[in-house]
Amino acid sequence: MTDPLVLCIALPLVGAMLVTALPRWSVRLGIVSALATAGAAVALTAAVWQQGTLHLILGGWDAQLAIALRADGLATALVLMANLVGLGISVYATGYFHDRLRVRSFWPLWLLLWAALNGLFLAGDLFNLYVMLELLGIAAAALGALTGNRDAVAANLRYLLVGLLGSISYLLGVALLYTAHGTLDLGLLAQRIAAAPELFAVNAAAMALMVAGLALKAALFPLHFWLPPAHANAPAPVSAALSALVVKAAFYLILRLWLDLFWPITGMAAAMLPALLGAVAVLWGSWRALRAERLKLLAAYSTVAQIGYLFLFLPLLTATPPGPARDDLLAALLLMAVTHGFAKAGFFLAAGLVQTNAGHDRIDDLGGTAQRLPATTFAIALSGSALIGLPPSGSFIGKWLLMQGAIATGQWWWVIVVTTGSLLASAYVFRVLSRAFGLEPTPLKFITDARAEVPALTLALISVAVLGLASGPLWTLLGLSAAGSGTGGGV
Amino acid sequence: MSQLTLLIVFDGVLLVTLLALGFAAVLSPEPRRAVMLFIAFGLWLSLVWARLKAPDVALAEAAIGAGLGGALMLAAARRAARSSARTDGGDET
Amino acid sequence: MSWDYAALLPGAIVLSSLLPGVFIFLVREESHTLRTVLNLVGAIAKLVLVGLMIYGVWLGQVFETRIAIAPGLTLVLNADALSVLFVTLSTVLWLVTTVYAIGYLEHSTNRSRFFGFFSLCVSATVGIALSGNLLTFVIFYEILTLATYPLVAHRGTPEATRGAKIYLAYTLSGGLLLLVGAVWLRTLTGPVDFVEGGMLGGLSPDLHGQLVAIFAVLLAGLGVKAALVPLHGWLPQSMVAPAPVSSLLHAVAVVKAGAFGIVRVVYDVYGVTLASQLGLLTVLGVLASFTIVYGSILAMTQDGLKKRLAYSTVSQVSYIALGTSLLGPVATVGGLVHLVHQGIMKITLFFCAGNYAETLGVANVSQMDGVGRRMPLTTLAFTVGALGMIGIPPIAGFVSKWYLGLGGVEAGQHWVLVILATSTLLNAGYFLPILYRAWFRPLPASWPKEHHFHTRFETMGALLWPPVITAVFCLLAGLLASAPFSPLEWARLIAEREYGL
Amino acid sequence: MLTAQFLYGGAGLVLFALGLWSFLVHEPLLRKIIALNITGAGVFHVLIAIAYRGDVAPPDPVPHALVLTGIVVAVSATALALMLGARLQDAEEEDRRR
Amino acid sequence: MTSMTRARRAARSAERNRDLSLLVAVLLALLGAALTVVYFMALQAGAAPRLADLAYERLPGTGVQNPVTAVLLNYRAYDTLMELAVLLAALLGIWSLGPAAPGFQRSGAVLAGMVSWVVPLLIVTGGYLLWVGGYAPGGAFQAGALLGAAGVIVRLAGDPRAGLPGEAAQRWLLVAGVLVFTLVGLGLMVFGAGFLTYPPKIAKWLILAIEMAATVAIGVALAAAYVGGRPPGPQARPTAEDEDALSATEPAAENTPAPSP
Repeated sequence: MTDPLVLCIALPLVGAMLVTALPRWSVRLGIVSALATAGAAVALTAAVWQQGTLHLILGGWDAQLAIALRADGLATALVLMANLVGLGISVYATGYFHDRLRVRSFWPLWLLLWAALNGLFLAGDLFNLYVMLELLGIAAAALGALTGNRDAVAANLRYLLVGLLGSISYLLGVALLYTAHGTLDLGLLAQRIAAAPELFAVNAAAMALMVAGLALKAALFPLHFWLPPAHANAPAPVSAALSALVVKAAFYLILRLWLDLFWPITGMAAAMLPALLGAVAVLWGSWRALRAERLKLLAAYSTVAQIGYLFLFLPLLTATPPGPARDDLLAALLLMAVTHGFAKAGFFLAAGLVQTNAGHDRIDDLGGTAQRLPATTFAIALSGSALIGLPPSGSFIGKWLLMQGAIATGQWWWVIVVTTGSLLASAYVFRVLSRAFGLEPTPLKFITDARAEVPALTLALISVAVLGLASGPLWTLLGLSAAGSGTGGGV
Repeated sequence: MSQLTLLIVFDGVLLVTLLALGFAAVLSPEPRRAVMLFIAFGLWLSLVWARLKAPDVALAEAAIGAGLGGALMLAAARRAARSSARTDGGDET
Repeated sequence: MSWDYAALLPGAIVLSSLLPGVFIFLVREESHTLRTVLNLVGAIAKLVLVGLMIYGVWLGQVFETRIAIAPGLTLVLNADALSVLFVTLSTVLWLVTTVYAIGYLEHSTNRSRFFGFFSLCVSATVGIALSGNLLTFVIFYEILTLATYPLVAHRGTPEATRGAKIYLAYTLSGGLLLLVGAVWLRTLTGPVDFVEGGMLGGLSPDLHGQLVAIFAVLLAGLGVKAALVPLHGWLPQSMVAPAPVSSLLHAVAVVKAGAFGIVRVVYDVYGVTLASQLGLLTVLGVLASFTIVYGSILAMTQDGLKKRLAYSTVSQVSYIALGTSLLGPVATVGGLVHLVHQGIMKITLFFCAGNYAETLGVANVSQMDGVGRRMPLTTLAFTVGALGMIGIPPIAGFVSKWYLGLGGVEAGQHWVLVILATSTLLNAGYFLPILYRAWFRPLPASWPKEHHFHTRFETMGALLWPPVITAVFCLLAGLLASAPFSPLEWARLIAEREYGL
Repeated sequence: MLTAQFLYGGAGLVLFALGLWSFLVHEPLLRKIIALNITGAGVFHVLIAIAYRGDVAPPDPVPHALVLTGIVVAVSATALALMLGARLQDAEEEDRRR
Repeated sequence: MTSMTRARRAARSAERNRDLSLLVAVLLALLGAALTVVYFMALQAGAAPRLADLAYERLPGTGVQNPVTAVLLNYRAYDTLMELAVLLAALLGIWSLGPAAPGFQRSGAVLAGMVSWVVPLLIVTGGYLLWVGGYAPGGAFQAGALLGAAGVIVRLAGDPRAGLPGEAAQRWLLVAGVLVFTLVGLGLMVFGAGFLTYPPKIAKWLILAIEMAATVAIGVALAAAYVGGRPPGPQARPTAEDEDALSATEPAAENTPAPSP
């Protein structure tokens, strides 16, 4: 009997141990582990698709005493995204790192990070989530500093400290909840919180501590200050993982707590604050991306903005009564998160190729890449259009449903934020692309590099074509009624 | 009654000392001193935890938190001191 | 989802250029023949498929491809009379333009990229034509923007980059407005399917205020591509693109997509009756009339031939909007038929302009003295197109203007005649001097930059025949206006259906 | 028992706030790390306090285990942060030498 | 003069900092007060026994008698597994930053003399703590910490490697904890018991095996963390200069002719 739920976490962990112990074999063992892990994620998705939410209590003890793993549609979709992106990053990394020492440092940390990601998405226990967060944060900071240059080390040191602060704040929230409710299991805790409205103050304080800590890790404006330097200075595959997956994991946790745990106590006012900060993040992040001098810095600021969009959904979810319309919003939120995962990973991988081949990533000096690096430029264009939210990308549908929800609930001001953000995003994406058609020879020779370009292109293509044209399965995976708020919509 | 009072005094002394050590560690600008105070804080903390019937944790805190963490910090403090001495020398020449 | 022939055909029409396009991206730069074969196979396959569809629609068959991209969001491609009109126009002109482009770009670089995006562009255009609901329309509308951007920027010069940027800034903003309007409308009504006669008629009058606002947003979005003044600024700037691209922008794809969108929104979303009740038609009519006059006046001031043609487009495309804004089937016929007529006339003119530039290096009106004697066939084609634009019978343009005028009278809007007359005078004012120079002024001593092709004609065959063919179309569309399957007859069919006659 | 829990837990909260304050206002890396450790110790202290169930009843072992885990996590993070700091110092010195 | 302005500027910024830190202090004091009130409410919520009673009730089936060990290695073994991974990740991060700095000068005779008896004592105590962890205070962490402490002392006494074996062996020792833990868990899953679900009969021995591996891994990891860098070995580059030159050119230097600066 093997359980994909466990394998998703155990396989990368074993892989990490093997590449640590056998550094000579790290690339081969690493790729095998990546394939095996992604396979487990696919198997998990298949299982959830067929059986619905999976639940596993480890150790065979009572639910409250032991740690539970849980895979519902939301978690599974993110696991699948993270593992496909992870596989792409792994393939890319085999061609990216050439220095032996760096190869040996990368693989074990990367597999540990991967294990932490899967563990975080699948965890059903508050303290276990804390451990996963720490593993994630430590592995991410170590990977980010891998280039060893001053900026990277400084940025990732700051990232590590900030992440630790966030975790501690989260842990205090957990301690308060355990004090008041006597359990750490997410499911049980949700019941007890719902059953104890008189403990509003305690629950609200715990929520504030936890969400604030996680918002720090999710880089919600104005707590985003650490992100751009950390993501921009990491090696490209690591930047991709950090921006596409790690930040997303923190957001996932906020969403999980918000929807599953604290739903009874979150009112409109509570939802409005993160949404307003998200709106500022959209505008500010996009603006800074537009002003960025380097391609990777641009991508990093774009992450700040894209995370902002996700927070806009909170007041809409609050204002929409359960039903097809709310299901649509939830699915759209997930779709935007997943699309951004693929698109940003593709973007960073392509940016890494530009940087490697051109010798720099200063946007103003990147004329002519469309001629010399056509596939890479195409990957940037594709993932860029997914970042803007142009059709047929997944984020187009996401934004469509977001705006629909905003108008339907009378919160039309988010429409202005979304449209302004999209315009700014087009500006920063096409600022890069308009250089690309220039006549300058950058880089000096024509380059195709399949092992590195295929992952970037594939990830970008998934964000555009697959998610945009066939996002229906997400609804099924989430176990939601196929909505179609009206006539003649559905199939 | 008097036993209870004694206990409360005992607890009070434990806690006040703990907090004082914490404040001192945080407020000390000199690295080596701060680390020493932090180690003292950690050891005292393990004492408090022993009082709270958590001997396992107390042992771990003494050995890992105060002991090894302190050792690591001391090494860092030493490094910082060395480096600042070097840069000061560099500035003067 | 039934996968029979009728459900596959519209999708297949879109794919018939999309798939070759994808392969063209992968073709090596030197493989000229392979690329040409792919291009032509796609273009001809599309033509055959469209022929099949016209035949089917004539027999009363219903063609509809539906793909659910998300629950409640469905991509619908279907063939009604209006979409057939536009799809046929773009398919025929695409074939001609492809031939022309192959000749035009004979020795330039990055052709695989060019033709790849070229194919994407026409795929998006037929997607727009076949869209069965507003969502589908928005999706293809945005894809069209993206696919044309690399074409405008193709040359990579600073001017090209700048022009492309301006183009993008306008069209993406327009696309965003369209998106907002579409989403807003959807929250009121559910999926916005295109229905002949409109689908908003049953809505409660309380919502009419919102409907007016939505119309304004949609019109602003569509007006950018349709180059309604004051949203036309991108059109002259994007003239830096290679000539086949200009043809595509002006006659086949972009501008047409905007005008077609306005037609769709007025007739098949709002319904012409509701639109008239809400006073939307008046707004549209005023805007269109202003654009017609303003564009013509600006065209007169341009010395650059392509710029002059560009402003002429600004003016002429608004005829379509003008026809749409007049309540009554005759005006509708005039507007719709102009969709086709303007396309074939303007593409002729752009092809000719491209020929002058490629063969003689002539780019300005002031350099055109005597080109008629040096390049008689090209100039003949140009003359047909220009006279058609002015509205001289029996060329296509006359038919459009005749029906627009009649429609104005029918709707009791006699001021339309004034607009038409003014515009005709202005058209004559900026086209006749060109013709005069071309035919009657003496040849200059030398041409600015003359190319000699190894051919017995005045220029390369692939450049010469496309404008000649389209000029013949212009004549035929006028002469055979009342034959079955002519653009006019088809427009009449659409008008009858829209007005439920 | 409740009094002891409250008293000790309250001390933990004071430590939490104290560490947080120091983390926010003090610039040197070592001080920030000490601050973080004290913040963490404050949270651990709360957990140990609620595990305490008076002199008679045995304490709740679950928070104890959580704290044990937390201590190891904290020392791991401390070690990595200190080494990153050392690397940064080296890099800065190198820059200055150039 | 410049030094004077610098001093003045420093003074002004110090003043501003003092104001700021005072403000932060006031805010955090408020936060602390609020948290204390909330904490008081949480204590009175009546969740009182929490998991304690249940944990003791199930203790006989765990294979150990020390309740904390039961939580760590049985009820919540998964947490402990991941925690070992955290420790490993931190160490790998440290290693990725470059080779260890050379050790300190050889210490005086006093320390050297101390090493000869303190280190064995620490190791023996560690073994003892590991063994008693099953039924009394102690266990893998405490034992591992003592091993680590032994390493620290050895390093202080002048051995740059802190008494650890060569890199290859060190790597195996480091991963031993997580590897044994995971493989035991997976093995149990394959044999039908479920991941990390010990059959009560052999629970004691499985836990002991895991604890032994974990002790070694923790001890080695802590000592290696104190060493502070990749152990010098045959594969590693010898000097710090090489490493820096390398990091400065990555990734630009890879397979492309670097353009002129």
